[in-house]
Amino acid sequence: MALGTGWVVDWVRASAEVVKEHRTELVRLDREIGDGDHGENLDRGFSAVVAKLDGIEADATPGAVLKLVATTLISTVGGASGPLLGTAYLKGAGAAGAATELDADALVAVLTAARDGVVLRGKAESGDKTMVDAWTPAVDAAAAARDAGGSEAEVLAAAADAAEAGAAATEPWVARKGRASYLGERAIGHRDPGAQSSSLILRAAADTAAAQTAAATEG
Amino acid sequence: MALGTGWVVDWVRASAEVVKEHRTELVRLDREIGDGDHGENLDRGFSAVVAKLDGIEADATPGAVLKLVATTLISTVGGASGPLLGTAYLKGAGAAGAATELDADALVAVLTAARDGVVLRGKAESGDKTMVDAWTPAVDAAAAARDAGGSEAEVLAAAADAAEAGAAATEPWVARKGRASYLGERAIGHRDPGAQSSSLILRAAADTAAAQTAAATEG
Amino acid sequence: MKKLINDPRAVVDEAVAGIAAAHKGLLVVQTDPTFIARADAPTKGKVGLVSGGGSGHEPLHGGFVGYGMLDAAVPGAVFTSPTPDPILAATKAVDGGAGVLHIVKNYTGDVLNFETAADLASAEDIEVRSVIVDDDVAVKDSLYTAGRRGVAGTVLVEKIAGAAAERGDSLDAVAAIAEKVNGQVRSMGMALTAPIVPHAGEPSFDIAEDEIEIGIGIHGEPGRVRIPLEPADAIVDRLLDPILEDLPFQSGDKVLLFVNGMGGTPLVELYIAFRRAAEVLEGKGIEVTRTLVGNYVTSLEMQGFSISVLKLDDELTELWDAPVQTAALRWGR
Amino acid sequence: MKKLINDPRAVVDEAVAGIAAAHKGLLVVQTDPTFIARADAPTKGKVGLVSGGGSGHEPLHGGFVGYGMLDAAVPGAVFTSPTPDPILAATKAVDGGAGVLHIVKNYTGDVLNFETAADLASAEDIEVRSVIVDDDVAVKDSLYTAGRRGVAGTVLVEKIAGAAAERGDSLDAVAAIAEKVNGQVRSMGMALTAPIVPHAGEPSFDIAEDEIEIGIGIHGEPGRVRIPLEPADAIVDRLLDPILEDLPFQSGDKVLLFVNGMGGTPLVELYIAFRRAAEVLEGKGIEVTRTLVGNYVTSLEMQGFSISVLKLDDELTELWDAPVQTAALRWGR
Ligand SMILES: Nc1ncnc2c1ncn2[C@@H]1O[C@H](COP(=O)(O)OP(=O)(O)O)[C@@H](O)[C@H]1O
Ligand SMILES: Nc1ncnc2c1ncn2[C@@H]1O[C@H](COP(=O)(O)OP(=O)(O)O)[C@@H](O)[C@H]1O
Ligand SMILES: [Mg+2]
Ligand SMILES: [Mg+2]
Ligand SMILES: [Mg+2]
Ligand SMILES: [Mg+2]
Repeated sequence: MALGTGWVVDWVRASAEVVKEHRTELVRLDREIGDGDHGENLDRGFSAVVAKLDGIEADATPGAVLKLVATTLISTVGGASGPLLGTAYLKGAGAAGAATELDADALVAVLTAARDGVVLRGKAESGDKTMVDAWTPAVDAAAAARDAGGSEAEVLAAAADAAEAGAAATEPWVARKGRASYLGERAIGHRDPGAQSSSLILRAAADTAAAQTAAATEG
Repeated sequence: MALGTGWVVDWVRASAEVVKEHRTELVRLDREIGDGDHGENLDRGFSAVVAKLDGIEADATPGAVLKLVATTLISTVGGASGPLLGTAYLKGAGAAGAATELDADALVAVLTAARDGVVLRGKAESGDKTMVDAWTPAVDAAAAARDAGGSEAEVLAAAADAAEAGAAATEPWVARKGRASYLGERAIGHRDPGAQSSSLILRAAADTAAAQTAAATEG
Repeated sequence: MKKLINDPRAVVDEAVAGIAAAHKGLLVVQTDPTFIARADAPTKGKVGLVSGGGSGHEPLHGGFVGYGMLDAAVPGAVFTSPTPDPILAATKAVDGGAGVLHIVKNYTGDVLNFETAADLASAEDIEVRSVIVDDDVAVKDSLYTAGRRGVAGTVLVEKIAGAAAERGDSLDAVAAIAEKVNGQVRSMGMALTAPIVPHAGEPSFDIAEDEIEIGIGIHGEPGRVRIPLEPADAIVDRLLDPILEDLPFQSGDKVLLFVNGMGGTPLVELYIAFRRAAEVLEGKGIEVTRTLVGNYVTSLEMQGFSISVLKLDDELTELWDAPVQTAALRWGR
Repeated sequence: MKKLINDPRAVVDEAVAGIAAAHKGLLVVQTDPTFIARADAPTKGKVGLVSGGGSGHEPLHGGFVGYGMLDAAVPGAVFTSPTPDPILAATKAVDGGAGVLHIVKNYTGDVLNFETAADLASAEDIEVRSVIVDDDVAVKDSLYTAGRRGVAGTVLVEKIAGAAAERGDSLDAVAAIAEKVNGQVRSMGMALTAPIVPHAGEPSFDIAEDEIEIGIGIHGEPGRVRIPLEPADAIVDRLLDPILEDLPFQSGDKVLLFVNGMGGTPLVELYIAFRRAAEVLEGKGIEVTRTLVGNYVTSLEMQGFSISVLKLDDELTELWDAPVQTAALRWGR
């Protein structure tokens, strides 16, 4: 089932909730190899986004909502993750265009554009121990699921699973971008906070899509 | 047995030793109701005194040695205890005058002058929770022992016992002079560091006098 | 967590209000978005200088706003780069028609947010140049890092570029001076304790009573190595060696020696470190002709310090000596 | 104990050597006995100002030696009054023929040692006057205490008396100004943590993670009361109330508001406190016309702060504004 603006709004709300719930964990991860603000940064940003959701026009497209998320994150998060995640949503919004519904192809395009946006701004490569290490496996898995004929919910579930694995995979690595790169070998054994938060957000996407699909099937 | 310059020198060396030995205890007492430097202050001062003892002339009088102690303490201790104890030795030296030996009367005069010097400079009364609360009972006990016909060593032993009791008696009091007075009721339950150090110094006087007397009796 | 604060989330707003109340006449504080500007900004025809970054490094940057130094400072959340909006607003507020220089410490977040603000300002026809400060020799500038960090040397860049702007240099010339200072200053820091970020409520790293961190940044990031506690002189040597090797500094050089406290170190200890650093430089024939000692680029209540050495020439010396009138650095006026 | 030092016993000597190295041209340091004097001392015909006290309060007093403030500062051991010898030597060194004013914080040790030095100086035909600073309202001045302590207000006395001396006032006049400032300034402080005296190696008092000391001095003495940790605003109110009642300060008064850090408190927190204090004064109709915020009278690495309020009139304001050029306070030159 193609996903509309209702899903995007649900996803954003679920993202805000999951970020708030994991705020302390993200702060702790960032304390270990960064500066201890990642959970606080995203919580501040997503809380601001949620506060703006009520103002959304009834006929807003998914792209318009994603753009609102982008500009709000950019203007409230700060730090490295603000511009990076903000750009992800901004480029995702661009890929969504004026469509009122996002099918599996569109979702893959949105995720790919989002990932490309992060790479464009942050210049990180896979294996640098950044959020890219959640996004790139997610994009690849989403595309594979789509190619295999998966539903929208299945595409997002594949993305979430891969992002989760990608975030976990960062643990043994040395970092080559972001603050953790200052630590050299001392970053080994710690999960990248940005990869972790991206995986949480993508899991929220999959969960809300699954819930919508279930509701539609029942209804 | 009247006590000569040899005893004064022994006493001063023993004072330096006992102060060094109790440095940490005096610092701790002063941390509790003052600023934590009393042991360090006296250790610095008496170490300087000991360094000067070797330079003493062969025919120096007890008074001359006491004066050397006074000026050295004044110029090396600082804080409240430096001028106060320094004045004690200075006035004590004055009372000793040009005498080459100190008998029981002379010892009482020296102790009295010393105590009066502390009171003159510091304006503390008995019960104010200061070193005066060691000195005044010591002077009184020394005079009583002398009046009872006690020997020099007995006079000093009486002074030391009374100083010790006097220092212990300060524990339940509120302080009315020195830093401890800033604490109000919070000084209750703590012994005054200056009273304690004075009692240690007077004990050193008694012990060295006893040792000299014993040596003289044997010899 | 024991702090003199009301609410961890209100720290920056309340501190900025305090800065405004304490330095009336020198500064004005704008809120929504928040930035600190010279009371007399913009200065017609003068290049505007804007810096900023996470809060918790005070007096950096707000304490350096004033005659002869910054025109505006943009404070982010504690240890978090500000977003583009207030940077843009500050840029617009201080543009006197001669363009605006952004002085940015080299952290991914700061660079990206200032970049966005600069793009937006250009779109509004304000000429913006950026200088990235990266003076920290603890971090290698390689493909394998986000590059050197900007640390205490930032103050020297801000002071000297500020003097150049004040004497009427063009935007290109002020940017060139700032680049020159950044090219000639090297820094390295250490920590005895970790700072506590208010919203985190716990020390940024755990460290034993007999350990120290060498090569730390100013955001509570752990350092490059952790070693047993050493005497001050040994620590100074450990920081100075890589600084001196890096430029490299040579016998005959004239330098500014800057010993910077991290916020929780008593001044008496900074002077002990300064003594040793001056002694070592002198021993190598490097002449200390200008000095700075104090808490200028801090990391909340962290105990520790950094050493910065800036190679001087006549021009930089003259600009350093030029009058400055800010909350935290003031002379000649 | 984690400190940036070499040897607990060498702290003062090494720090003083660092002060000398960092402020050449402004200061000279004499050793044996140790004191810090203006590079150009004595100033012929000018009243000399000498202050001093235990070390560990930096920048007090050495950081206030220079044009428009002190002529000499005499550092004792950490938290221990200096002995008479260096006070005498400093007094002789800065006597320009117009007499010397001793500015003494009211502690038994300081008073007695300065008293002895003054006696010795008089014996050498130097005219000496002494002013005892006792601005701390936490301690009642009664028969039952050693009297009020001298705390952060000392800086204000030194600055304003220094300006009076610089404009050529006589010894009596400078002493009168100093007395006047002392009579019109009231202070009170608090601590979140205790300092660690180097030779003691342990915190001066033990305090729990959720407790604070109210009414502390600057030597690590415990305060008058220990209470549970409170928000900054409540703490500020708790310090300000007794200050304002004491003089008393009244609606319509013009004042200098000074928020002083104890050494380990980040500036960001001092500004939060300043904000509240300014707000309260304003609410009472007391006008804050001059301000000072920073670590000026410290207690090693203690976290905490004090508030001082000085009632100003035109003369005091003018003297406060007069040029000063010291390591820690500088303007107008
Ligand atoms: N160059 C980069 N490219 C992609 N992601 C990055 C880059 N630099 C940092 N990140 C991500 O940002 C996260 C940190 O975000 P955050 O803590 O909010 O910002 P800051 O590092 O400024 O404190 C890191 O965990 C990492 O995933
Ligand atoms: N006015 C006074 N009269 C007598 N003794 C005093 C007076 N003030 C302080 N003392 C003594 O001095 C002791 C403290 O000495 P010390 O710690 O060396 O000096 P400071 O208080 O300057 O740190 C106190 O314990 C007390 O016995
Ligand atoms: Mg972070
Ligand atoms: Mg003491
Ligand atoms: Mg950050
Ligand atoms: Mg003392």
